[in-house]
Order: sequence, then structure tokens, then C-alpha cells
Amino acid sequence: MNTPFFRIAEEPIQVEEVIGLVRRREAGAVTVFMGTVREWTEGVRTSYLDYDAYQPMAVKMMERIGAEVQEHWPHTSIAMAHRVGRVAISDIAVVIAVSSPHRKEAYEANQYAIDRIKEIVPIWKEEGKGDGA
Amino acid sequence: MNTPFFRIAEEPIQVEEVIGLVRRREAGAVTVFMGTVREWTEGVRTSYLDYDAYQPMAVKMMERIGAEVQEHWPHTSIAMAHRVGRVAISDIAVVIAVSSPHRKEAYEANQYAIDRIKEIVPIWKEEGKGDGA
Amino acid sequence: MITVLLFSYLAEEAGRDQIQLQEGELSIGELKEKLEMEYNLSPMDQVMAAINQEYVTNEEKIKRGDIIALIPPVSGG
Amino acid sequence: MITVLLFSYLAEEAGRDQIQLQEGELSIGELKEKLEMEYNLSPMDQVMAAINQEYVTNEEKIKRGDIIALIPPVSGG
Repeated sequence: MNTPFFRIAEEPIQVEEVIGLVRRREAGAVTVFMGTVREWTEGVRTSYLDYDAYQPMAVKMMERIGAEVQEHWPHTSIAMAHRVGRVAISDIAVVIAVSSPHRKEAYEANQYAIDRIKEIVPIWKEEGKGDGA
Repeated sequence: MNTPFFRIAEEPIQVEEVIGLVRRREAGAVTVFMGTVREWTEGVRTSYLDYDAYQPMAVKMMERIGAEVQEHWPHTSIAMAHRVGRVAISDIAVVIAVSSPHRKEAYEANQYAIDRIKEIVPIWKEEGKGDGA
Repeated sequence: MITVLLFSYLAEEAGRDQIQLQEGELSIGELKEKLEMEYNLSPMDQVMAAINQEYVTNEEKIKRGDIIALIPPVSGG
Repeated sequence: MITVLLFSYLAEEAGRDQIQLQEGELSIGELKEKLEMEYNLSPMDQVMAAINQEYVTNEEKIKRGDIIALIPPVSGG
């Protein structure tokens, strides 16, 4: 069900790999977003996060977001990957890469994609309360 | 005159290296911008670009942009690198990485930085008209 | 028969992540009410639902063989 | 003595990327006019100037020992 461009990853995400999917000769701009696990949120410490997904639908919804991006910004190319399982502090939960002839579209499309992921992709995080071991 | 965070690069820029400079435990978001050499611009083909810089001042102005970003978005961390010399199609001319607790600031600060680079950093590109050899 | 998939705190509350039901002709809204009662689940006002991996509203009718997912507010990214 | 650094097309037009001048007490605006004439350069309305790596206006006075950079519209990024 995974495609290289819209992927649920059980293993650490390689950013360069995701970026590589959108590099092309027509592109003058590439934007990348990485969501990483933050140690402190409003004074509360996180040890790690566990991400769970309804995987086939999560991939389907990521593909839908890709299609929405194509429709709004036709000259962009987009790829995204989201981790599931245990993710440690500073590690990458999600990566979105967008390439475009011009930079404005690359920023807009990228920001749109992460906003939509947080709306419609069935993935849930659970705070790690232990020591991450 | 170069610092790791504000750097003029004579050799290809390693994106992971620039990203690595801003990764930290307080960050929940990292945005990356890569400016790459585009083959076609309004029907005109580019073979390569030659970038020339007034190097010490270019670094100084990048540091200034970094200070401006710190002032506007105090919780961000930023690094940037700009190539000089001959850069081939698809290769990276500039990389900007910003980390931040939250994503909105990471996008804003990143976009601000590239806009400012294009205003005040003394770097010039010259179109390659030959075959890039 | 229909299959209901539960995620996140709903799975925890129910003590299982999958439920099989015999009856059909239910709407999503009716299914939510039924499960809230039978499994003593938190109110599902904020819970989205999908049939066969497509989001649907509470009015949508469930057909035999459908796979229903009850989707608490997502928190990916 | 002052040193003037030329970049991009200005260096091409002048056939050199550096000029040494004896006179002081010039403003940046006066320096631009002088070089436009002596080296037959394109009008420098759009050219920014820096003294010792800081941007300055056309009114700024040049002092002995200063390093002036004449900076055509930049095109990095």
C-alpha cells in the first residue's frame, strides 16, 4: 500500500531520500519540513512518542493531500513520510519535501501539506511517560 | 571569516550537515529551503550558473540576517550556506535550515531569510551559456 | 457482518481494537451510540468515522461487509 | 589612499575588479560619478555601496584607508 512518495515508515526516515524523490531539473526551489519530537511542551517533559496509524487509510489520505497540492500548485512535486512506532526526542516523526520552479509555491504547498496531515491523516501519538527504554 | 552557521561554500553543500547544525531537543519543527539551479526560465535554457561573492561581506550579511531572525523569532535557530563557483543544473546554490519549537515560526523565519538573502547578501550569478564543460 | 476498527483511546477504553457486528442497516451515528453504551466509551462527538477508508458523516448508512473505522482526533505530524 | 572593489558587470565593464585612488574627501555619490566617467561605466543608480563591508548611502563621506565596494543588484539564492 505504501508508495515511495506517500509512505508510512516503521524505521527512521532518511531525509535525503525523501528530498531525492522531488529533485528535478525544472525545480528552482525545494522546501522540506521535518517534524521532530520535542522534549518540552509547556513545561511538561516528553521522553518519547509512540505513533500509531490506521496504515492503509493513512497512506490513502497522504495521497489525497498530494492530489490536493497538485491541484492548487500544479507545478510542484511532493513526497512525504510519517513514522509509526516509538520515536525518540529529536528524532523525525514526519518529513515533507516539495519542489517547485519558484520558491513561493514550494513554501505554500509544504505548509498546506503539514496542516492537512494534522487534519485528516489517521495517525495518533501517545506521550511516553517512561524513560524511553 | 566563515562560521559553521553562516557559510560561503566553494564545494557542494551537504544538506544534512546544514540541517544538523539546527537540530536540538527543544525543536519540534525544522524547515529547510534549498535553492537549486533550474534548467528552464521563461523558455530560456540554463546550462549552469557561476556564482561570485564579495565573500567577507556576504558572510557578515548572512550573520546579520541570522540576528534579524533571532530578533523576530527568538526561539528559532538558523543556519545557511551559499555556494560560489560553478553550479550545475539541479545542484544546490543555497540552503537555509531553521528549527523552532513550533512550525509556524520555522516557516516564517525560513522564508524571511531567503527573501533577505536576495536583497542584501553580495552574491551575483552569471548564466552559463556554454555546455557547462 | 460488519467490522469496526477502534483506534487510540477508543481501543484502550474498549479493551480491543476490533469489533465484529452482525446487524446491518445501521447509520454511523447509531453505531456510535450503540458502542458507547455497550463498551462504556467516552462520548464520540469528536470522533470521525470512515467506511472502507473514506471519511463519512454520522448519517451514512452501513452496508454488510463494510469496514468501519472510528477515528478519534488525529495527532500526527 | 582608498580601495574600490568592483563586482559583477561593473568589473567586466572596467576590465578590473579593484581600483586604487589617491584622493579622499569624496562622497560615495561623487566617487560613482567619477568612475562612471573615467571607466565609461553604466549609470550606477541601482548600484549599492559599502564602506568596510557596511552598506552606506550616496551621501556618505569616504575616509583615507576605507575599502569601498560597489555592489550591483545582488542575485544570489
